[in-house]
Formats: sequence, C-alpha cells, structure tokens
Amino acid sequence: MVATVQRKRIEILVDTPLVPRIIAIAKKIDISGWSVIKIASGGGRDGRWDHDEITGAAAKSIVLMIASEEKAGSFADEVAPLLESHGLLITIGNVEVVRGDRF
Amino acid sequence: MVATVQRKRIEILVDTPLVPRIIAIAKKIDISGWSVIKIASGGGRDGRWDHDEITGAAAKSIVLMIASEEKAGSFADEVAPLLESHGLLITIGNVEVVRGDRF
Amino acid sequence: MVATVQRKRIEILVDTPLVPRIIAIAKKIDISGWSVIKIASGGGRDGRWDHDEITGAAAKSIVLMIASEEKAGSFADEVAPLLESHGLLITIGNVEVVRGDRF
Amino acid sequence: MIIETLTSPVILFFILGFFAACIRSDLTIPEPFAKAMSIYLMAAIGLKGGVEVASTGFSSELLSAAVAGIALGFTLPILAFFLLRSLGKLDAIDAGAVAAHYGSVSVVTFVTAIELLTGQGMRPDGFMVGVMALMETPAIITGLLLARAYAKKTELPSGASDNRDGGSSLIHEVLTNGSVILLLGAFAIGMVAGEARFEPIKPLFAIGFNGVLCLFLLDMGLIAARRLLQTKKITVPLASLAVLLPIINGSIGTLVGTLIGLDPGSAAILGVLSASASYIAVPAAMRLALPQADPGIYLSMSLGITFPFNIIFGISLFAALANFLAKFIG
Amino acid sequence: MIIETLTSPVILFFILGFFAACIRSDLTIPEPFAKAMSIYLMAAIGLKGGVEVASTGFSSELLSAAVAGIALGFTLPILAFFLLRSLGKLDAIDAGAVAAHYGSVSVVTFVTAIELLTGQGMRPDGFMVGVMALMETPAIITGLLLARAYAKKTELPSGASDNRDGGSSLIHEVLTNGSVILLLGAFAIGMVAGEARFEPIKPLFAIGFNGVLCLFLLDMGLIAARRLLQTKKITVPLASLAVLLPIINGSIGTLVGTLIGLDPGSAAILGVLSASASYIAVPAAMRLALPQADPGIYLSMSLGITFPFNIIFGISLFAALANFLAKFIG
Amino acid sequence: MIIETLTSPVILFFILGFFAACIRSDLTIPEPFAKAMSIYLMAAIGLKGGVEVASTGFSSELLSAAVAGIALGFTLPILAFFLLRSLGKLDAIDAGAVAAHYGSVSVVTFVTAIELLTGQGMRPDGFMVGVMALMETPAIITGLLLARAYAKKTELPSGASDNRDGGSSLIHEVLTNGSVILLLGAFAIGMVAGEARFEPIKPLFAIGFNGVLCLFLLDMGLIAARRLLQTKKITVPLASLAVLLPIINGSIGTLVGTLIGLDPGSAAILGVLSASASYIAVPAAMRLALPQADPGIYLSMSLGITFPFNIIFGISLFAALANFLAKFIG
Ligand SMILES: Nc1ncnc2c1ncn2[C@@H]1O[C@H](COP(=O)(O)O)[C@@H](O)[C@H]1O
Ligand SMILES: Nc1ncnc2c1ncn2[C@@H]1O[C@H](COP(=O)(O)O)[C@@H](O)[C@H]1O
Ligand SMILES: Nc1ncnc2c1ncn2[C@@H]1O[C@H](COP(=O)(O)O)[C@@H](O)[C@H]1O
Ligand code: NA
Ligand code: NA
Ligand code: NA
Repeated sequence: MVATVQRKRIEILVDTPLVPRIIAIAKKIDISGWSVIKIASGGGRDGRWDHDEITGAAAKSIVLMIASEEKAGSFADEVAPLLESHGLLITIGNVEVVRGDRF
Repeated sequence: MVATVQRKRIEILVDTPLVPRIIAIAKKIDISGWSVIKIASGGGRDGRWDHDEITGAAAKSIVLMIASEEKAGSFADEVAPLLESHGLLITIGNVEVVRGDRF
Repeated sequence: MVATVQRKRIEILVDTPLVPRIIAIAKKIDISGWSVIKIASGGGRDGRWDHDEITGAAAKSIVLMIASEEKAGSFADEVAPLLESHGLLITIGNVEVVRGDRF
Repeated sequence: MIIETLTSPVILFFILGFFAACIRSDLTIPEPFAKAMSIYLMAAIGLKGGVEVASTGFSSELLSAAVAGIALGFTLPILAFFLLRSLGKLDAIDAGAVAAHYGSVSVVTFVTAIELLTGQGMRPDGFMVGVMALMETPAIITGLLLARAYAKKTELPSGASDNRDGGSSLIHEVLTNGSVILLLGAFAIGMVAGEARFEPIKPLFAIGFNGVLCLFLLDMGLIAARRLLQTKKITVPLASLAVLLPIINGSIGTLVGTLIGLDPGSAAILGVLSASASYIAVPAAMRLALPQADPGIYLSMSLGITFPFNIIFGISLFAALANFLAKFIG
Repeated sequence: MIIETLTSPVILFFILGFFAACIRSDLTIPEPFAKAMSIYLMAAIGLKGGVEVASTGFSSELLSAAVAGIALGFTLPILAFFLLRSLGKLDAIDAGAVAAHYGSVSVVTFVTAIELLTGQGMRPDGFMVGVMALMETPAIITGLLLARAYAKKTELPSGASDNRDGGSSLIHEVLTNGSVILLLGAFAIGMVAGEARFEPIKPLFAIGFNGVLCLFLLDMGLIAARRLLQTKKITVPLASLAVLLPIINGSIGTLVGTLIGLDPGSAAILGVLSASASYIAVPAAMRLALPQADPGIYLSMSLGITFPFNIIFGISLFAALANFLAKFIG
Repeated sequence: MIIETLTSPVILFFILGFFAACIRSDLTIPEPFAKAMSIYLMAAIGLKGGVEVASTGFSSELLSAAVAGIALGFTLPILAFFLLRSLGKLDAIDAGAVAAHYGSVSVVTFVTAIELLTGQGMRPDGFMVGVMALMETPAIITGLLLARAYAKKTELPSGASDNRDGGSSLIHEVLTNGSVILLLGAFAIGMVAGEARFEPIKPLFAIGFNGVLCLFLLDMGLIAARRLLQTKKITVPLASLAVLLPIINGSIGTLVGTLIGLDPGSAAILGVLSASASYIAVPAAMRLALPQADPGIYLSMSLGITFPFNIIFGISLFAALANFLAKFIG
C-alpha cells in the first residue's frame, strides 16, 4: 500500500474580507499552502445569514490547510487572539496524507 | 498551547431545497450554528449528475455543523428517519475546536 | 442511538480539468459516489493563485468521496502515480456514517 | 409554419444546444448567467403585458381567461395522474409529482410561443402573462392531494417530514414563489407605469429580448439533452406520455380558449400553457412536499422530452389548431 | 415630485423587491449577476460623466465641487459619531464604524438620483461622478480616527490585527478600492475618448442603463428588506438616527452645494451624496480595520433603513430643498 | 494607427484593467459574468459572420482561407517548438505545450482586431470567423506529437494518464470543444437565418457588441497583469519569445493571407490569428494531455505577455504590414 503520513486538517471559518489576514499568519509560520472555499449561507448566534448580498462584507469563507501537528499548534496559538474580535471558528482534525512528506 | 475541546464535525449532503428542513432539526436540538457549502457536481447510484441547471431542484449542498458529541447524537437520531426518503448522506468526524466551549 | 459505520472520508484537491480522470479511477474500483466542491482561491509552493480567471485550466476543485477502508486503500494505490505529475493533494480521514452500509 | 419555426434563430439556438450536448461537447452556460436571463425574461414579459393592459384597459376576456387558466391548472393533473398510473406504471407518489408538473406551466415555452406567434401575425393578448402566472401553482395542490389519496401509508413521508409546519410552509412556498411574484410584480409595474413611463426602460426590455431568448434556449437545449442522456428512469411508456400529455392538454387548452371567446393567438397560448410542463417552480415544491418522488422521472419527462417537443412541434400545432377552431366555431 | 418618484419603474422595482422579501418570497438575484450590474452601472456613469466633461471642458465649479465633496467626506462623520454615541448609545468602536458609512456615499443612490432628477429637468453636471468617487473614502479615515481616539484600550484590536502592516494595508485598500478605480477610470476613459469615440459603445452604456437600474434596484429591495427582517441589533434610537442622519447630512450637502454656486440639480446631488451611506466599500474596510465593530449594526442601518429612505423620500426632499435654496440664495 | 488604437475605449478599458491590477486594486469581474460575456461575444461574432456569408455567398477565397488557416495551425507550432527549446531552454514537454498555444488562436484578440480594423475602413470578410474556429485545434495535435517525439521516456505521463482512453478522450475533447461548437454553430445559424431573420435578434448581438467588448477587455487587463505579477517562471528569454513569436507568426500569417489573394483587412486578420495565442481551449487540453507541463509557463506567456502585446501593438502592426504587402505584391 502507498505510504501515508499523519497530518492535521485545519479548517478556519472566517469573514471573507479577513481571509488575507489568516493567510498572512499561515505564511509567517511557514505552512505550505491553503485553499479557500466559499460558504453559500449559514447561521449562528446572530440568527440566519445569507450570502446573496452585494456587500462583500457579510460573505464568509472556509480556509482549509493541511499541516504538520507542530505547525498546526503554532498556527492555533498565533490565531487565538483574533478568535473573539474576528469571530473565527477553528477546527483541527486528523488525516492521513498520501505521500505527504512535503506538508 | 491554546486550549481546545473535542467536538463532532457533522457533514450532511442533501438536496438544496431540503436544507431548511435540516436546519430546522438542528435548531430544535439547539445546535449553535451551521454553514452551507454548494456542491458543484457529483454522482452516485444514479450516475453522473451536474449542477449546471436552471432547475434548482437538482442542486445539492453540504450542511456543516460543529457540535458536542451529545448534540451530534441527538441530531443523528432525529434526522435518521429522513435518510432514505430524502437521500441524505451524513458523516460525523472528530475535531479539536480552538477555544470552542460555546459549541 | 442510530446505527453508524466507520468509513473513510477521502478528499482530493485537483485541477478542475483533471476531475474526470479522478472519477474514472473511483468508478474503476467501484466507489459508490463522489461530490465535487469548487475552490475559490488558494496558494501553495507557486505562491498565491486566484480563481477569478476565464481560463478554466487554472481552476481547482475538491473531490470528496466516502468509502470503506478497503476501497480507500485501493483508490490511494491507483491514484498515487498521478500525485506528482498532476499535482494532487490527497487526504484520508475517519468518519462515522449514519446508516452507511451501502458505502 | 413548422419550417418557419425551424429556421427561426431562437429555435436554431435550441437545436444547437441540444446537438452540442448530444456530441458530449463541454459547452456550458454558467448557472448564474442562466438565472439572470430567466429573471430578465420574466421581468420583460411581465412589463410588456402590464403596459399593454394599461393601454387597452381591462376586458371581460381577461377575467374569463384567468378563471379558465386556474381551472385548467387544478383539473389537468387529474387525467395525467391516471394515465401515468395505468399506462406509465408509476406508483401514486411519482404519478402525483409528475402530474403536478404537467398541470403547471413553463415560462420559457410561453415566451418562445409569444415570439413565434407574434412573428406570424397571431400576437396574443397582453394579459395572458397574468394568466400564466396564475397557472403556475394550482396543479401543485392537485398533484399532492392525488398522491396522498392514492399512496399506501408506508410510502408516505413519515416523522419530521410531514409534521405540522410541513403543510403551511408548502402553501407559503407556493404562494410566494419567486417567479410568480416577479411575473405578477412586473405586470403590475407595467400597468402602473403605462406606455409613457415605460419608454426609458423599454430599450433594455424590448430591444434585447429576442437575443436573450436565443442564448437562454441554447442553454435549455444543453440541459434538455443532458437530462435525456443521463437518465436511466425513462421507460418507453413514460417517454410516450411525455409527448402524449402535451398533445392532450394543449388541445384541451386551445379548445377552452376558443370557447371562452379568445382570439386565435390567445387561444393558442392557452393551449401552449396547458401543454407545457414546469421545470423550475414545481420540481422545487415536489422536492419539499414529496421527497420520495424521484426527480429523475419528473425532470427527464418535463425537461428532456416535453420541453423540446413543445418548442419544436407543439407551438405550431396549437397555433394551427386555434386557427382551425376559430373558423370552425367562430 | 414624490408621486412622480413613486410611479417611476425604477422605484417600483425597488418596492417590488422590498415587498417580495417582506412576504418571505424565495426570489433572489444571483450574486454574480448583481455584481455584474453594479460594475456595468459604475462604468456607464463614469463614462457618461467623462464624455460630458470632455465636451463642456473643465469649469471652476468642478474644482470647488471636488473640494467641497472631500471636505464633506472628512467632516460629516464627526457629527454622526457624537449623535451615535449620545442618542444611539453605541460604544466608540461601533459609532466610528457607523459614522464612516454615513460620511461615505452609495453609488446606487447617486445613480437613481441622477435618473430621477434628469427625468424632472434638473440634470446634474457630468463632473459630479468624479466628486462621488472622491467622496467614497475620506470618511473611512475620520471614522477610524474617532474610534481609536475614544475607544478604551481593551476594546481595540490587539496582537496580530493592528500590527505594522495593518495600517498601511488599510490605506492601500482605501486608495485602490475597486469601485473608486472603476469610477475614476471610466471617467478618464470618457474624457480621453470624447463624444465621437464614445459613439460605438454608447448603445450598451446609454440605452441599457435605465433597465439595468430597475433590475439592480429589485435586488436592492430584496437585500434591504431581508437585512431589516433578520436584524436583532437595531434599537429605536438607532432606527431614528438612520433617518435623521441622512436628513441632516443631506441638508448640509445641499446647502454647501448651493453656496459654492452649483446649479440646483448638482446641489441636490451633493445633498444626496452627503445623505447616502456606503454599503459596499466601507463595510469591507471596516471588517478589516475595526473587526470588533458589529456588521449587524452598520449594515442594517445603512442598507436596511437609510438606503430605502433616500431612494423613496430623500432624493425628492433634497431636490425640493435645492430648488428652494436656489431661489432664496440665488 | 497606434494612436487611434490607444484612444479607442476598447483598448483604454484593457489598459485600465491592467493598471488596476498593477496597483493591486481589489477590482474583480465575477467569473460567471466574464464567461457570459465570452459566450455572448462568440455567439455574436459567429452570427454576424454567418449572416454576411449568407448575403455575399460562398467565394473561392473562403476555401483558400480555410485551407491556409488549418495549414498554419498545424505548422506554426513546429518553428515555435524549436525556438522554445533552443532559446527558451524549455524541456520537450513544456515546449510542446507552449507551442500548441501559439499555433492556436485567441478569440478576444480576433474580436478586438475586427473592431479596430473595421473602425479604420479595413473590414475583414465575414467568413474569417469560420477560419478562426478551424484554427483553434490543429495546433494541439502538433504540439502533442512534438512533445511525445522529443521527450525522454521518463518525462512522459505514466500509468493511468496515458492509457487507451486518454488519446481518444483528447481527440473527442478537441473536436467538441465548447468554443469551437459555439462559433461554428452560431456561424451556421447566421447562414441559415440570413439577413431578414437575423433582424429581430440583431439589437442584442450587434448594438451591444462594442460595449460588452469593453467590459470583457477590462477583465482581460486585470487577468493579464495579475498573471504577470504572480508568475515566477518567466525568464528573460521566455519573455522575449512571447513577443517574438507573435511577430514571426503574425508576419507569416499576413504574408500567406496576401499571397492567397485575401483583401488587406482579411490578410491582416489571418496575421492576427497566427500571432495570437490561445488561453482558453488549449490550456484545458494541455492540462489533460500533458499534465506534467507547467501551466505557470504557458499561461504567463500567452495571457500575460502575448495577449497585451497583440492588443496594443500587434493588430496595428499586421494591419500596416497587410497594407504594405497589398501594394507591394498586388
Ligand atoms: N497545505 C495545503 N493545504 C491546503 N491546500 C493546499 C496546501 N498546499 C497546496 N494547497 C492547494 O493546492 C494548490 C496547489 O498547490 P501547490 O502544488 O503547492 O502549488 C494551491 O493553490 C492550494 O489550493
Ligand atoms: N456550530 C457551527 N457549525 C458550523 N458553522 C457555524 C457554527 N456556528 C457558527 N457557524 C458559522 O459561523 C457564522 C457566524 O456564526 P456566529 O459567530 O455564531 O454568528 C455562521 O453564519 C455560520 O456560517
Ligand atoms: N460515496 C459518496 N461520497 C461522496 N458523495 C457521494 C457519495 N455517494 C453519493 N454522493 C453524493 O450524493 C449524491 C446522490 O447520490 P445517490 O443518492 O447515490 O444518487 C451524488 O450526486 C453525490 O453528490
Ligand atoms: Na401545463
Ligand atoms: Na454620505
Ligand atoms: Na496563433
């Protein structure tokens, strides 16, 4: 069977205008890459929210990053102070990455 | 290192017109929030399906919810009867949530 | 509580024009279905990349598949030779699937 | 008339799309663009109808056409339901869902018919837009009642899906359906604004109309053919019914239109409305109200077979029938 | 004039959208289509302004209007800030964010005002497009400075968010803002091209304009009403300020415009610009610079209340005021 | 002519987009809107060409231009391939992929050239649209054959990627490519419909054309500049080749056009087609057939350098050359 390595799958739910700030932090701690997925709609403590708006300020995205456990930890530490003020939601899960030594 | 808590990551793949029904169930058992992601295309037992259609009835979405193990269990129980009739696909995984006490 | 089974959640990040090739492999080893999610933007070793382009060649997608451990393994073996040439990123995680015996 | 139809750019674009999908070309129209065109077409057709009614005034035909349209919407699914069960071998749930589609209407078929009829000197009355909007939803109710009456207990939605708010949310969905609101709203705006105030916005809505319809039908051709190619659910009896039902319903509609005294163009349009099957409003409502019904069946029939049939043959057929009936009855 | 306003198709489409959202219809305009329309409207309005300036030449009014516009942009948020803190009971962060919105401008309000005023023989000068572009961003700076000056240390962004590049990246964002670039760029293209070279592209940008504005306002009506219905953050004092601030700012703007010698149409437009609140450029900047400020407050006020108020009442009000002041002062 | 080009709104919008991206503005055109514009432009150009051929009839030039176009498509990549390997220092895979791009064509360059040439009294023949469609794909085959012939075994795709259906699926993809189908389909529709039946849809496709082209080139300017700014793969020799190849290919194309007896406008267009590099059809095909080739190289060269070069300088150059050759040879 093909070789796999254990890595962290980090998912950050964030307002779209703040995505560059998240990426800047990821770059600082040298995470190798990221992917952004658009959220179509959602809801939380504020009640229902919809994306069908021309004002981009209300748009939300998921930033997805695969990283080593160590980098995932540094990332969480760096980003934690923004959690409240920026309304982030950060989850970290375990995944096997196929031939993933470069991450 | 920053504090994390163990939570469930629930992913429900569902026809877009039925999303409100899923959300209604989530609200009933007091899950704190949800995010909807649009699926661009896909395929299953029925063969290939594509989203490039004007008839929204064939569109599919993923509803993503972070919740405690207990709520995830109640949610699965509530939603199970709809599995067959509504063609749902529900997966539940483990994630660490950074400062996630409110979920 | 409702019955769940343990399955693999496979996520393949791939250039959109190559998605059909991934699906062909999935069909060959009889994976029951797949869902494609569009990536809005991202970055890796090549630096930032943005999707706002008319040339579809640079678009990226995530192919999401739920499969048994056995099929996930065969899939990883089949797809591994393409990893380098096609620039794929493949992660495999564990999930519980509600009433998921057919996967 | 069929040759004039087949050399009209509007129809040729539909055929191009159908052909492109058949040879499995990767040509696609981005979904938001298709939705934008459908919003544009509905706003334009509503406005034009309203402006016309504003200048001709209300007539007694308007009222009788509206009543006839609603009555057809409620009753046409009944015949369809029994044909689908007997000939089509569908169970009650699927038959109810399909019947609802055939009782409702297709906006694009209507718009294409208006263009083709106008091009042949059979311009229908402006108020038929309002009639179309009224015909969008009654069939949903009939289809659901039929499905509930004839389905076995075990087939029906259980638990969460048919709870209290299920019914009321469906009625709400049906009454506030986006395309109904847009059509009736634009119609009302056209009536309030009238010819003079319509002038500044006329260029976009009147001049661009035919061209947008071409591009929209290109997309419809792609979608219809892809539906047909993908589907594995369509038996020969179902495919035959997808041609038979529009012929039956369309003939009934044209006849009713003639009997209530509509001019041939408007009678033909009432026939086209009766013959056409919904593929936007009703599928969404069915997914919600009858999730067990198989979308593969109702979308393939309405979008894959009935829509192309009506565009290419049905419109000419009901126009000819309306002319014939006008001489015969009139 | 208010009746003429209320029977104009442009406004009627806004009302239709607002109504559809209030009855919770599922009508939606696809987001990329709405963005496309807003790009089209900005390019068209910029081009037309530039072409006009190319044919009339630069005038001294142009310069004084530009200076007045920038000055209003910088100063209007100050009064707003203190009213929001005292009457509205907002903390410094939220008050600064909201004040920035009211100092900036809404492009769609501007465009709608141009259409309504032109329809009533009060056509504003072409260069007012340039003034609008200049008024988009100064208020962001004032709003931020006010928030920083009055906020308690603990409320302000900490750590990563206000580090070195935070400030410079905001200034960059403000200066290179997409809509400012597009407006000023199209304005410059119009000036370089002039009337003759504008001719071949005129049909799209001139003829389609009013119709596109209708569809765009349909979407704005949907968005405004949905904002209002969803929000739980708007207190009675805040709702009152969302009506009071445009009246105050708009009167100041109209007065300033009259005093610097603009014709009534242009003075009214300066009033409309002052009265209008941003809902595209400023929210994005605030999310970046003051992430602690609550978007629920500033979007609900500017989009949910002030925008509809200006579209339906404000424009007529400042037009009347400009005419009155012209007689009184002139 | 270069000054006329640089003050044309179409080109000014391209420059505006390029500039906006260079100062890193956040201005973006939503992708579905850009795709919609490109579908519109292809349908419009195809229709207009077809209608023209319908009224002028087939001519012998049509046939010789078609043969010349296909021949150029097959042969131009050969010279490019060896220049890219020797001067550009690319390996066989990358050189083959880039060469395929330069042998194929850019629809937007073509459309812009038609507009600029028409504006200067050098209107090309309507059938050149058909020639363009025929030139889209031959180069893909030559590029692939060159890459396979010269690449070392280890560089070539292994295992799943070049299995049996790899080849046939590529040929299918090439023949059913969406833009080829749309161009040829609209061309055919134009021929079948003819001038009279084109009339009702003319407003959208003829009147709006120039304006849409402006907005599309605004987007192309943004994309071209962003490509250039992001890339790290473009060496000085490669950048030089991205200017040299269009000059060489364009001169060959213009010469061939003149020799086979085309009028100067059509010869210039054949030059522009030869000079232009694909950035839609070929990249997608290459990603599939030569996934090892680096998209960073071929997209940066064709989109980032050659496209702007042709739009701003190339078109004027080949127009001048065609006029010169017409006098010299004719
Ligand atoms: N560590 C990562 N986590 C998530 N996505 C990644 C990661 N690395 C690369 N990507 C995605 O893969 C694409 C190509 O990356 P690369 O092959 O490094 O140029 C990027 O544009 C991202 O969308
Ligand atoms: N438990 C959750 N699971 C998934 N997404 C969530 C959850 N809670 C909040 N969200 C998302 O985060 C956004 C903001 O939530 P809130 O901060 O609670 O207003 C919502 O619109 C959702 O998209
Ligand atoms: N194993 C799977 N993994 C991921 N998505 C799936 C899977 N099976 C089905 N799907 C998705 O569910 C939809 C319906 O599948 P089905 O119910 O099998 O027709 C498909 O179009 C896919 O988007
Ligand atoms: Na019907
Ligand atoms: Na203002
Ligand atoms: Na070429």
